[in-house]
Amino acid sequence: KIGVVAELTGDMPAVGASCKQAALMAVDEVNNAGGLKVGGSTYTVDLEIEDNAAKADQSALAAQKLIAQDRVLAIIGPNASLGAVPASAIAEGGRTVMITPWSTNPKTTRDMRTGRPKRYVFRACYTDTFEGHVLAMFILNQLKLKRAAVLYDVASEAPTSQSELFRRIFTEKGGVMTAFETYTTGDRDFSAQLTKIKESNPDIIFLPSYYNDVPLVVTQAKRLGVTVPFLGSDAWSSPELITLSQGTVEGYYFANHYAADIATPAAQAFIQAYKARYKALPDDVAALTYDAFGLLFQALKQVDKPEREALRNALSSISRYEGVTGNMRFQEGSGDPIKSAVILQVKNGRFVWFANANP
Amino acid sequence: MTSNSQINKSTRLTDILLEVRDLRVRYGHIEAVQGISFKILAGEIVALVGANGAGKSSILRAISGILPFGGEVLFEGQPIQRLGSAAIVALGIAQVPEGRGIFGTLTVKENLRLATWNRRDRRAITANLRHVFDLFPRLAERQRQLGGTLSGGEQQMLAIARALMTRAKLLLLDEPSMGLAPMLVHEIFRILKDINRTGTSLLLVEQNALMALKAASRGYVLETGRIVLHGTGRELADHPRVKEAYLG
Amino acid sequence: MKPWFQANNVGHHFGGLSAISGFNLELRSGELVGLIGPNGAGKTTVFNLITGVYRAAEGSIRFQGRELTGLTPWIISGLGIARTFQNIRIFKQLSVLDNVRIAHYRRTHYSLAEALLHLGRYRREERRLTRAAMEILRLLHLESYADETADSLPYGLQRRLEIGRALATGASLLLLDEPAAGMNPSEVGQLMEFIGWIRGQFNLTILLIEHQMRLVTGICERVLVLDFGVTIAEGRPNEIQNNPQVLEAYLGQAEDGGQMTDDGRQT
Amino acid sequence: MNRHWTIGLLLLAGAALSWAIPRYELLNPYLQATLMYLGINIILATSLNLINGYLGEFSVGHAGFMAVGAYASAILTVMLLPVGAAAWRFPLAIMAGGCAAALTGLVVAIPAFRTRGDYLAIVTLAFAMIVKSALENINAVGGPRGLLGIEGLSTMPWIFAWTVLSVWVIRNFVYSNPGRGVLAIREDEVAAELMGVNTRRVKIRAFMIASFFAGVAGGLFAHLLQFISPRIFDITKTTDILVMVYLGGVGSIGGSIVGASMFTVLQECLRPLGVWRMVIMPLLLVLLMLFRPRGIMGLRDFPWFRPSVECPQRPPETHPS
Amino acid sequence: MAYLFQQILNALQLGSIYALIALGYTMVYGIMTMINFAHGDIFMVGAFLCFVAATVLGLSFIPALLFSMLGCALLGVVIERLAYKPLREAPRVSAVITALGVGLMLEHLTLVFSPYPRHVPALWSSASWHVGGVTLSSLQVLIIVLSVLLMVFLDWLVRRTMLGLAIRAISWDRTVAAIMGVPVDAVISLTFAIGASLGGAAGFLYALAYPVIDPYMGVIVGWKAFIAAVVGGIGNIRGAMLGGFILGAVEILVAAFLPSTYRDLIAFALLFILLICKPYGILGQPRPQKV
Ligand SMILES: Nc1ncnc2c1ncn2[C@@H]1O[C@H](COP(=O)(O)OP(=O)(O)OP(=O)(O)O)[C@@H](O)[C@H]1O
Ligand SMILES: Nc1ncnc2c1ncn2[C@@H]1O[C@H](COP(=O)(O)OP(=O)(O)OP(=O)(O)O)[C@@H](O)[C@H]1O
Ligand SMILES: [Mg+2]
Ligand SMILES: [Mg+2]
Repeated sequence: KIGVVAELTGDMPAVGASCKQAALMAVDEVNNAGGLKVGGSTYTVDLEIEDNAAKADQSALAAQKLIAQDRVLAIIGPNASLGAVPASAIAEGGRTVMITPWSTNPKTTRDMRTGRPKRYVFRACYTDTFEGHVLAMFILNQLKLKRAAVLYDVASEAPTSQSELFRRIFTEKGGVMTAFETYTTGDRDFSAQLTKIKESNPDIIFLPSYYNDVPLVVTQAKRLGVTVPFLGSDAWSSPELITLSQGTVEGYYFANHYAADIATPAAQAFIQAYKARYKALPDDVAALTYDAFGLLFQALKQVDKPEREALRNALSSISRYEGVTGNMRFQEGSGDPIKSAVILQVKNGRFVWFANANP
Repeated sequence: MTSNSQINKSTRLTDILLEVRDLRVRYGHIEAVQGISFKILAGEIVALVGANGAGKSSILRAISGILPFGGEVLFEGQPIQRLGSAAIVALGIAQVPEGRGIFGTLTVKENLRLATWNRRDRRAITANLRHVFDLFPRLAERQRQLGGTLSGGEQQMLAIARALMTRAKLLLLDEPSMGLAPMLVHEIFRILKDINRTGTSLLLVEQNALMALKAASRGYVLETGRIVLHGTGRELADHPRVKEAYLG
Repeated sequence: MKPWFQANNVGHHFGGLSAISGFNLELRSGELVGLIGPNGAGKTTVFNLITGVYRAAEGSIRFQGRELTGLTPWIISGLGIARTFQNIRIFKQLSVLDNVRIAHYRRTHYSLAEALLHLGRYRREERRLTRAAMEILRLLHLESYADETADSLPYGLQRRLEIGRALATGASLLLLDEPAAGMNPSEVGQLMEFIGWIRGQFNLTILLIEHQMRLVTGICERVLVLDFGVTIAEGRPNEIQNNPQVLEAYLGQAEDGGQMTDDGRQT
Repeated sequence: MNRHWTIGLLLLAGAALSWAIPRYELLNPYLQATLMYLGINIILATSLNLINGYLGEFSVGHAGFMAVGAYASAILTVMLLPVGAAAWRFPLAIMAGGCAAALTGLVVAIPAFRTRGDYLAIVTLAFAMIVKSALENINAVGGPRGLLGIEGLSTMPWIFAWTVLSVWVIRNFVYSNPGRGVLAIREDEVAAELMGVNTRRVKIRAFMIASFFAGVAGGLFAHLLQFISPRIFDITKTTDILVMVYLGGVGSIGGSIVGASMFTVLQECLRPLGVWRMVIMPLLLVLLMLFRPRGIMGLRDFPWFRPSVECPQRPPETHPS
Repeated sequence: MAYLFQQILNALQLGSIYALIALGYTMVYGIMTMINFAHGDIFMVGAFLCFVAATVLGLSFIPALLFSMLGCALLGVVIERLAYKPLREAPRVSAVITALGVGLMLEHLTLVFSPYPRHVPALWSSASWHVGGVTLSSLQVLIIVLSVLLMVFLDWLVRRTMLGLAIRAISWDRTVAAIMGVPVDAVISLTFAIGASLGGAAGFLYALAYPVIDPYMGVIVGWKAFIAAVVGGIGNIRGAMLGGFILGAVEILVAAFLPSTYRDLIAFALLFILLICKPYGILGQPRPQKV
């Protein structure tokens, strides 16, 4: 029995919906294939999905419920760090494995009081710091641009971390920050900031925003006569971006966990199956959720009995997992995976591999 | 009194303008009006007197359609208990509510204009307005003042004027003399009689029993939701029971 | 010796409208004085000025040697001036008892901390307070309603409660604004007795506004007549009643002391 | 007196249970956690009821005060009073959180009570937005990423104790003379002032008391969740508290307890409904309002809630008037 | 200079949308003295109706606008009849809380049907002109002009017509208004319809200007518009407009000339101070009350 905590309601319902869909798919695949073999006997996987309303206390309660009441073997989720951080404390306390698909906050997997990594908390994605670094280097080294502006959501953790790190690396390595502007979750008018950015005359604009804000920013920028390209983070990587933005993001780059066009067979299969089932392309949350389950299933195959402690040990000792979002294993004694990033470009309304980026 | 009845005779005294049959009003489980019947003839002034809480205001509110009630109310022979208050006003029943009910944020003129909601006859409205200002020169001076800042007497005049603007055939007056200086009370009663003389019937509710009864052609005495006495104004004014209760 | 209460040349206006001007009033302790005048003459405004609801634009008001202008209503109330309102303003959804207890507000001697933690004087004071409030209710024959919410009382009793509440502030000067409004003549008779009784019982000086002349002539020792914010006459009730100016401005010609003018004959 | 014993016994039993439940795992940790959040919600609802129910204003800034208390106490335990200090550390931190919130309450109340009704609503709303935005900009407390590494000091006995204390103190306030001043202001501010109530001071006091307990609740919350971030205290948090207050009933402490309990329990019980949970909850609220506009126990309280000295000592026979 | 002009233009666009939503709050407040917390969500429904009109029904600009406005008007009336009317005699806050509940329901019902954000296709050609460094798009002009027209119309309606008189009378005393022959229920419903249709129009224009919509889009914007209404003096039509433009200006100009990280902090602090200096809003007045 596996629990999922997702943001089904609250201010990021799309994340929750994708997570839920991918979870259902992952579990159905295993069950339809006859179940999961663990230590000789076969189990069918039960899924318990809880909503956390994108709230911190609700996440903690939901995780607590799954651990104590439903007695799940492991928890997948929550996705946003706001919920993942408190839930991780609960999982750690309840000695239950938790894999967050999407929380890039370094603190999710780290116990801030002892400074040591949490034992039971894993993630399927890389961290904010990694991404900020990769993107700063990409602009300087590959695009060879020197003047960058940043626009991000101050009320969100990941974009804030990414932007700050981006600024640090970028200026350290000789770039010029022309503007460093912010908005708040829920804002839809960015005209003031964009006008200001335009005045500062950058070569490129770093926009680590969630994909539903991106089209708004880009459209308004175009209306205001901004012509320089935008550079995005992994939060861009939903096919929805293409439909929502109606061609306005054509030619722009962003970092991602994987590239569909050069993807591994595993990834191709996932994309096909997801498309067949939900009539839509999977976004990063879906892919990462699927991988979180993949990691879990792979670890489960290695244990004798479906027990929490054994599962935890098996997970941390996975030597290589070939997932949708790339190959990964966990760092020594930590729940953070070692995985690489890719840079994608939007071309003809599709995401196309552009470059590999390693830490 | 005599002059009143003479006028009434000339305007078909026998026509029943309003007939109330077995009216009942309840608030929660208290029955404030317990089955009351009375009638008003065209051109009459009828007084309804009774102590505090006897149910006088409740009767008027019921007739105006702002309180649900049991029983029947016929206006010019037509049952009106199913009509909404707007329709009742359109038929020609206007009320001067207890406490005057002046719209504080509207000017005097706007207060008057609002009362013509149901009327489309522009020209008649203008004439009506002029007539009302003739009756109450004080209001003419204060057309632009906000209703809320008028003094009590002025507000009472405005309330009556406003009711007249609906071009009512029947005016329900709820304690028009309350809180007014003696001189103004006389003034108001004089104006009411003037209004009556032009053919409007009045149903007058008053604490000030003797004054009301003397102005009225007929009267009813109400005690805790029931009619206990009725007769001509003069009869009632001299009735020992009334004297005892209202002269102290 | 300074007068007990003195209003000196008080004036106030709303916008351009002069509601009160050059108003003078002296009260001796224990007096019962009436304030009459046409609607809009400024009577209620006088009350509002005395109690600090409005701040007088001109003049001074002194009570027991203390200047009142500029003080807030709650301080003035604490000095011993209480009032009732032209439209009843009791605390409708509170119990009758609480209405009276609130009026003891300034005379409760425990601190906020004592109240929050139920320490020290709280219990003793609270008992004393409740007893005092019940005593007032008993005197006004309201004690059987103590637990009811105030708005469930009949109108007449609400008026009485309002007076009771004013008494509970421990006032020595009581201002009554049209206490007989909406009462029929027999009730007015009872009210007159009642006012006389509380005056003796609580040692009060009373200033009252009223339109019902029967009450004014029946109990007031002195009457002040206002018109358009100016005092037009002052004197004993019977003097006032025959004052031509008052007749013209206020009473009307055919005045008989009561209000039961026979209108039928006039038309 | 009899009543006193019953209440005392109940409290004692509650205290014993709050100690025994986590000790012997009488309930699973999920139910324990739910109970603890319930306690915090009760404090929040009762304290907001003081302003919105008893004082008759409409404050929508409660989450802001909660945030102030949460951050203040968390900063104390995380940064200023590091691990290892004595047992009084936690109550001290919570008190400090409450005081910080109360002081903020004072700063807001002094200018805010120049306005009334819906204007006060906006002033408090603006205040809540300012708090959130300010916290997002202070990197020392984690900015938007929130403050981590808070110890889980909010244990069941502590939360029980604080809940009882808060409810008791607010109840004492309401049934004291200053509290009656608050009620009088709700009913008729002008008349209250003329009865000698210093309306300004009374309002500010009530507001400070309410913010104090919001701060206490915030402190407990921070040490229960072990993580706080500005987003936790956004407008939806206030909305939740408002719902608890009005569900239970304005002007009723018992009502707030009932409302907070119903809200917390319903929110957990309706989990199987998934997204529909969030449709059903407001629907229930709307239906309740339609049938009981003042909430479940609006303006009434359990009789055993009133202090005994507060009840009138009736003369043996009542005589008619 | 061009920079300042550009920012002022930005402020006008944002402000006119705030103003349009603020009007809806103020209309309802003006007649019922009730904060209609569901209004932000009616605005959201307006945006979704725009989406439906443009994609499912394939309507063009004018019909789509009417569709949004009428749909919202209908929704407003239904909500009023079902949820607020039974509470006429209840304490004022009950209706306010009910409104809060209705708003939450609208959000989550929409969420059930559309958890993902939607893109609204362009119904209006997005030509833009460059005048001396200032970029002016036709959409901007459309939004500002249409909003101002609606506002002027509404102002006229409330100030000069019988309907406006009735609205003001009902807000003072419903019962007496009924006695004067005003069909109170009908006027209240009509007011809700007008307020909601303005919300619908705002949602429509918003969806064109910011073409990604989701079920929670009304929450923040709604609260902000409500603030705007109060800052202007709630219940006052002109106040709502003024408040909307002030809020738009404050938000844009603070971000334009100060670090945008502090935008909310400074913007709300300014409004806080403004309200404290003008406790009844800029154009608002306390109800005259006689003691
Ligand atoms: N809204 C109400 N709710 C409950 N009871 C009411 C309500 N209005 C009136 N009553 C009760 O109904 C009875 C009759 O009231 P009504 O106002 O009709 O009396 P009235 O004769 O007009 O008295 P008054 O001389 O005071 O105006 C009274 O006992 C009163 O308490
Ligand atoms: N708050 C106010 N704003 C404007 N004008 C006012 C205000 N209060 C009173 N007035 C005006 O001041 C004058 C005096 O009013 P006041 O209430 O003192 O009269 P009053 O003598 O008590 O009359 P009544 O016998 O009708 O109660 C009136 O013309 C009134 O319209
Ligand atoms: Mg009456
Ligand atoms: Mg007066």
